[in-house]
Amino acid sequence: MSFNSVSEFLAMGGHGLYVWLSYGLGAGVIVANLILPKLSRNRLLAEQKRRLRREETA
Amino acid sequence: MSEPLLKVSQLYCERDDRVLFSHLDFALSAGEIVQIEGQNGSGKTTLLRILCGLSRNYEGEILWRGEPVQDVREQFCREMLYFGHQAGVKAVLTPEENLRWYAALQPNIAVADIQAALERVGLRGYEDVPCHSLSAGQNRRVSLARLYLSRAPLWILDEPFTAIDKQGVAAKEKLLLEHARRGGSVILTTHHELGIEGPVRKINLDQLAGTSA
Amino acid sequence: MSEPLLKVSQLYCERDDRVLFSHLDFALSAGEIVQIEGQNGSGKTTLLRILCGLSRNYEGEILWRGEPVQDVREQFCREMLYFGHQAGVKAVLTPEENLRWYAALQPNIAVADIQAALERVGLRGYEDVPCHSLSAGQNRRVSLARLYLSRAPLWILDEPFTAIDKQGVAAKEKLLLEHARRGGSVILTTHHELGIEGPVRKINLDQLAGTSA
Amino acid sequence: MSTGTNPENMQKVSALALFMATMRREFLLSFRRKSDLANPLIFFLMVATLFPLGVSPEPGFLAQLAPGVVWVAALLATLLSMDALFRSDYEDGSLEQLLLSPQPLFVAVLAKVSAHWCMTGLALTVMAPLLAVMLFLPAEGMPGLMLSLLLGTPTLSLVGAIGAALTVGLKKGGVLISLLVLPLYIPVLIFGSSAVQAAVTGLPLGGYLALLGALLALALALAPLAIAAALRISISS
Amino acid sequence: MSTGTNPENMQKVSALALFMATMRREFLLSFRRKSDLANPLIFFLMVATLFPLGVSPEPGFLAQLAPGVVWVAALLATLLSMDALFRSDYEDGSLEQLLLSPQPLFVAVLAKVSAHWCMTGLALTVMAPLLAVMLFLPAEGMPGLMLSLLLGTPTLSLVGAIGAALTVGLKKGGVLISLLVLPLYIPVLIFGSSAVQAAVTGLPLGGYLALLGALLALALALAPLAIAAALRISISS
Amino acid sequence: MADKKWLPRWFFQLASPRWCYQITGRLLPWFLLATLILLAGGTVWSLLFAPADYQQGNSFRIIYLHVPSAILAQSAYMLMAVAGAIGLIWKMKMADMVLKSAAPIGASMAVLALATGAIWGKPTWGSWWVWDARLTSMLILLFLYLGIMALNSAIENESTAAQASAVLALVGVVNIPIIKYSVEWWNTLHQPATFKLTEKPAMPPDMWLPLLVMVIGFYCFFAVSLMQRLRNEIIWRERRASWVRELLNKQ
Ligand code: HEM
Ligand SMILES: Nc1ncnc2c1ncn2[C@@H]1O[C@H](COP(=O)(O)OP(=O)(O)OP(=O)(O)O)[C@@H](O)[C@H]1O
Ligand SMILES: Nc1ncnc2c1ncn2[C@@H]1O[C@H](COP(=O)(O)OP(=O)(O)OP(=O)(O)O)[C@@H](O)[C@H]1O
Ligand SMILES: [Mg+2]
Ligand SMILES: [Mg+2]
Repeated sequence: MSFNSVSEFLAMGGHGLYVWLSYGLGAGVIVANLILPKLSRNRLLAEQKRRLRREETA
Repeated sequence: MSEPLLKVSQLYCERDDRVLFSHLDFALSAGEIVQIEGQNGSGKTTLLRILCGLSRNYEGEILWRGEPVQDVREQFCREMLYFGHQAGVKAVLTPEENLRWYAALQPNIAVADIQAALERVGLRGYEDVPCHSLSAGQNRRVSLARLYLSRAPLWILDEPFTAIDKQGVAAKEKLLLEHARRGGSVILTTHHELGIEGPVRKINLDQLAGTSA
Repeated sequence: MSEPLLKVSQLYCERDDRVLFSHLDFALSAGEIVQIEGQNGSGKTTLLRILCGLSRNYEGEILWRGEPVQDVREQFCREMLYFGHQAGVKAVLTPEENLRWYAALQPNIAVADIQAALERVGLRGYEDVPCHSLSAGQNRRVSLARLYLSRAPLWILDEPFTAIDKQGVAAKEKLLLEHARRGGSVILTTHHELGIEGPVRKINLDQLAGTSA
Repeated sequence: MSTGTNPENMQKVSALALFMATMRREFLLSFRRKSDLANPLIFFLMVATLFPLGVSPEPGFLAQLAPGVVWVAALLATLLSMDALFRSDYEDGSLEQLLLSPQPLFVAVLAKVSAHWCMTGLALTVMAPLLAVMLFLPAEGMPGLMLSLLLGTPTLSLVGAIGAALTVGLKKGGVLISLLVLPLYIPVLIFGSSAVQAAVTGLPLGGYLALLGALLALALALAPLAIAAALRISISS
Repeated sequence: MSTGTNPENMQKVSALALFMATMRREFLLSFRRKSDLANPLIFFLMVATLFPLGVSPEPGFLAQLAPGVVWVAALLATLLSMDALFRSDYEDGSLEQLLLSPQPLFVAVLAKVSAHWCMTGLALTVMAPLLAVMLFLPAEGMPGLMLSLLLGTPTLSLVGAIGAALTVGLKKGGVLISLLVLPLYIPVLIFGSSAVQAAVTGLPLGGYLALLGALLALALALAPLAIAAALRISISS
Repeated sequence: MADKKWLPRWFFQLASPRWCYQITGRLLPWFLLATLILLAGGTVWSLLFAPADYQQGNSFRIIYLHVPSAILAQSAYMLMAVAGAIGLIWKMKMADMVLKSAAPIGASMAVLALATGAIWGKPTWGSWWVWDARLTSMLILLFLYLGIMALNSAIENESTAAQASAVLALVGVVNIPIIKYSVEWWNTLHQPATFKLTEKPAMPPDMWLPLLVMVIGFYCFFAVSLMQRLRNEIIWRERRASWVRELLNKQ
């Protein structure tokens, strides 16, 4: 463990802003890349199911 | 001439989830004229673009003199003339300059015939006028002059008579008939009632549209 | 209705030193259909563009309801519909969006009628398809839908039937006739034999071409 | 047919409707192909990257260049996108319909130019800080940069549209338009980059901004009429 | 019909004829409207005038800028003219006819690009000394400038044509093409401006010129094929 | 088909979207699990346990994001080029889909590399951006990505779009070494190496081990995201096929 306290951990030796900004960005990019395909999959499936139903009735 | 020039089997094409045609089969022999019929949007242009090799958006097989057309591409291009919705005429060039370039594209066209061809489409006196100063119909005529130059056996014509006046249409119909008599063959679309008496066969796309399933 | 809607006197136009027409006189009353005839390049499009005010390359006088047309420009534009060689259809917009903008241009068109107009030109089901995915004829139909929306008494139509299939042409001819019956009037060019029985008058430009001297 | 009760008023209403409809159409046209929207911005960014590559990557030197380069880049990005403003309308015949409308032409024209500005000038202004950082513009210059772009780019769009209207009937107007328009852009460029330089050195920049504002007012008053007249001339040939 | 005596040879002759005919047509098209011919040059000139106006009129400073600015201007002038290369052929249907010709497509493509280069790159090279004087480039830099432009601009035309071919089917390709092509232009820009800088400072510039030549050889070998493939793809949709 | 004998069987199975859909469906959960474990573990390790750099202090921890994203941005482009070549030569639909799906992930990695680099630059170099060779070539790589994505979205027809992007990706990949080389030379010529990136220092293992974990984690993440997008693309393109219909009906 390189840190002795939570506040020290958050401060990152004065570089807290930079480190946390980077990790925040990294987390954002990764989560977005995992969530967005999932969302578009749901949308796609719903759309296609609707289309199938429409074609069955037509 | 037992083998047909062009043979299409099980051609299928869809666009935007709508089947334009499926199970389309036909053969075209020398001396035949085939008119593709159908309502607006039934897929006539799409079919012609597939046949001449501009579009690859299809399934099925197209044979040229018995061989798959993609294998004999160059040979096919040499023996085919395509006339599309757009005339392929450069507005700042004169009719003659336009045709000269076209002659360079098709090696078996003789440059010496250009004058005669322009005269036959009624553009005598306009050889030196840039095409942007010609009317809509005259522009189409520049491109139609290619029919008088061509020695290709197969003509694929997409609404060749658009914007052409009555005398012009009659002359072109006669030309098609002559071409067929000489052993050439023609595939064309037109919304106009053909005045040709002879070997015209019709293919109607409206009946070939599959269900969209 | 003693006064003609449109009165043209001593119209003269030349292009590139060639006289297209001279001493052209005619009057158009309510309920009349006038077909401008002529060979390719005889000056039909040029005449229509002069009449609707797009071109000022002429000599002579054009009166709208008895007044020089340039003095009553706005009034004239309000009561006139022009359909040119190009359809005025944006390729990335859907038919409906195209017509909506057109409705904004012409204040006396009701947006509510657009759906019905599209249905009448046979584009039902294509309201949401961008126009670049429509065929040549379907694109023309989008623009023709304006005829069903318009309340203008004067229609100026330059080859409105280009690329339209047979049923479509028949429907449009009926529409022209109806428009004339309601007291509207039409000036049109077409190389196609009009199937309208009624008040069609023909003006042939080939006879009006002056000597090129 | 529908002359209404108060024709004067009716007309204003329908002109407003035309303005809104035209704006809406232009935005639709751009949003349909999302890439169109991003492209002027990316171009802006790339012109700015060419300079360090072509000239020198040294921060001190670049900082001196920055105000001028950002402004030249904005100017070129606007200029490049200008040619398309009326051309597609001309080619598909919509422009004829616009000219034959009974509505005042300058309203539709103003709407088209406004939409164009929102999608280039405004967007460029929002992007400018990124560029400024890449070119090491001192932080003090930032407000001057943003303000001058905000006031200057609408003038660029308006003036550019005159050139676009004059060349619309010609094929390959793309380069001719720059020829016509660039000389008119020069005052904007000079005041704009001077404003940024003044901001960097801590001088007052109110004067330059006032000048840019005056140019904008003048352009707003005159350009729509000039554009409308130019369009009529180009078409009636 | 005319299979001739030696088909192999015949083919070569007719391909050469196509090359010449296409060159001739392109020149005709440009000369018909004389303004087209002058436009890239005037644009080139104007970008170079914007700099003294936007950045600083000081000779010493400008001399430092000059190599980079001349190269950036040449690059942008080429880029601007690129979009028109295939577009008008696409719109009037000539491109379809070209694709349906039995002749090898890359020959016609090479002819078009060569004609384009003669009317932009070559012309820019000839104009460059004027620009160099306007930007106070030291006289020692001149041969480097001319040679590097002569070797570099053909590569720009060839690579730009790939972008033009990829975007030809799209409306408003104008800005997209810069996005596609600019990153690929960067090596040419770097070597080109470095060559000029080397010439100014009296360093040997053979290395840079060799590199530019190598890039040109690579582009000449690969680009025509890529352009031909891209054209077929763009049309076949 | 005779000329394709030398290719292994799985290569042709790859060509079948259905087979791909099924196999990715089976692989996806495992890769997701690996991603979560590796990234979570790696993050904790790198933030809490890895030692601070004696020069840069704790800002050094940014390396654990910066380097994996930079590596991934480059690998993704290579993958796209390979897929583009396969798609153009063998007309394989799956390759087209891989190309299209990889582009946004690669672009976002390039953005992340640039952003973390810029953030890191501020404390170390005192400036957000420096025209250094590595940085510049990463920026150009981002432009290449954006170009491919813009081209892909500008062409409506799917197969045209795929082929056009493939050509562009290949042209780009020919240029990448040239760009890298030219940019490196340019920089060393103009600017003395004031801000040279620290060439791989002899890091102690407790510094580079977490980095290794993160890199592997990023690759797994890339695989997961790619497979997700790929599956969407497969369903969209095969929406008319009967197996997709059954699949939709089952759910
Ligand atoms: C926007 C700014 C930056 C960008 C675009 C950038 C880009 C890159 C790239 C492309 C790599 C190569 C990854 C690989 O393939 O191994 C890399 C590695 C690296 N970067 Fe950065 N970088 C930036 C800023 C920084 C800063 C500010 C530092 C620290 C002072 C830094 C330190 C490193 C280190 C230590 C490596 C690993 C070296 C190696 O593995 O070869 N970078 N960076
Ligand atoms: N922009 C122009 N500049 C100069 N002359 C022109 C121009 N446009 C047309 N012309 C000439 O004017 C004449 C009439 O052209 P117009 O387009 O009016 O003919 P049209 O009757 O509509 O023919 P079509 O039936 O082919 O449409 C033509 O002979 C043409 O040469
Ligand atoms: N680029 C395209 N993308 C998607 N769909 C298209 C495209 N072009 C045409 N279509 C669709 O394909 C169908 C057939 O179009 P096509 O142009 O072949 O019709 P056509 O029979 O030639 O009609 P017309 O008589 O109007 O010329 C149309 O319904 C149209 O909606
Ligand atoms: Mg058609
Ligand atoms: Mg006409």
